[in-house]
Amino acid sequence: MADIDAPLTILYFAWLRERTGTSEESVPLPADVSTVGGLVAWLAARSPGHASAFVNRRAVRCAVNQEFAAPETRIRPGDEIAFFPPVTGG
Amino acid sequence: MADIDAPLTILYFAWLRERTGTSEESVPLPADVSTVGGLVAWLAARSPGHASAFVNRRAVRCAVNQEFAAPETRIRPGDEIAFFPPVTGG
Amino acid sequence: MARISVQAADFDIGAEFAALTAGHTDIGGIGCFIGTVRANANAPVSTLTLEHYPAMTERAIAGITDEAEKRWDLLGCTVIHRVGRLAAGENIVLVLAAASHRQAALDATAFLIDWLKTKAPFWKKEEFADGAASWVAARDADDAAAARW
Amino acid sequence: MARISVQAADFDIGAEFAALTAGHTDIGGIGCFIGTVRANANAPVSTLTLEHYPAMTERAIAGITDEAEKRWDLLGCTVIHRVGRLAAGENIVLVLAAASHRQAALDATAFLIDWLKTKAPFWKKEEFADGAASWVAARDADDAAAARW
Repeated sequence: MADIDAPLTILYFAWLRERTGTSEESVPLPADVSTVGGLVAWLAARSPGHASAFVNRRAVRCAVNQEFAAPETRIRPGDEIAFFPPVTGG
Repeated sequence: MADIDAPLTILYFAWLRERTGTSEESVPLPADVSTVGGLVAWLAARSPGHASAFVNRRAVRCAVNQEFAAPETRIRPGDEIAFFPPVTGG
Repeated sequence: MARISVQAADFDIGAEFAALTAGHTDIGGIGCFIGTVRANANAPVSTLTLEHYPAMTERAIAGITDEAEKRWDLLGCTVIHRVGRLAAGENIVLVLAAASHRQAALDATAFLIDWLKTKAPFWKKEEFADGAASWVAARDADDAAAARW
Repeated sequence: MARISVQAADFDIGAEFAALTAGHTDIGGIGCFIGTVRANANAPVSTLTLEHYPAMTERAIAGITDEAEKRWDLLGCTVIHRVGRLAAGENIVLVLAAASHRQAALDATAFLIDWLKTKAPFWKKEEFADGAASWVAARDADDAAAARW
């Protein structure tokens, strides 16, 4: 069980990294946030860059602790949460 | 137009070669033979080995002048006629 | 069993085939796919940059090769994906799948590349000869290809 | 456009890829299939002998590659088929197909090997460790695979 005070590690890739202006930030789990969807709403209010990154939420994918996640996926203190566009490798 | 006296070149591959005991023979076009099917009947009467090679005609494939052919394909003096089992390369 | 590598360096196709098949006499067929950086006649790509999510990439690829090994009787498979800046014509990705029979090898190869395209955390940014740059958009056709399996 | 070779010698996979793609920046994907001599657990094949019809073989293969080039926008393809005696584990056949997009490359590769199996004049004779020998029988599954296209 992670420390309930452990911050979230938020990672951004591709154009989400460019729009937020950061590849990684550490934030405490907000008191009223318990899911990916809730976190996105909270992050989008952090800065104009964040707002721009999350303006079209259907274009954003997420992984929680390196596993693909959905808006309803629950998050816990200490989780690593990554946001990125649909993948385009191969 | 080939010489009407030009013999046929008959080629045998794989187990048709083994059963006939020859890989190649030259025969005049028999007077009453005008198709692959007719030639097969004529060849099958040449020797016990030939009979054995052609005993199951559904297992024999043919090419006339290096193109796949059917029993009804017409043959002419000078043609190269090959008999072989269904192919198994690749 | 799969060999997985995410690397900046190019791969040696002949050496990867040799490594996959070494010591095997039970292999009947090996399928392979290589993806390369394609220039476009209208907007020539001068370079492609492949970004990825290092902590997740190999795990995600292993999930895909595990799935292939569940679906087909594979005698080995290899996935090598490059990252970083790549020029037009350079190799991006190598997929190999070995099996006793060709259909399994070919199907697994197509499956692996289809799923890599839609389920592994890589992103391509194109830079054009005129200095413009853009992130490659995901294609619906790729989602459809991945959903066939 | 296709490179076709019927030869006793082994082929160099890396060199064939390099030759196929040399000078191209319009290729997005290359599909490949390699067939190898497979030993069988119950009746180990000690050697396989590939017989063919020399005057017809390259023409028949060219007919198959022409058909592939009609059906898909290929930027190149290669078929190399070995003949003569081959030991278990040795390469038999190499098929490569290059295209702008992966689906064409993968489909053309599968088409080429399916048609080679049923429309090119090669015959395989297996010799087993116990001295027995037999001509490989054509498989209905191969006819079905070729008829899909």
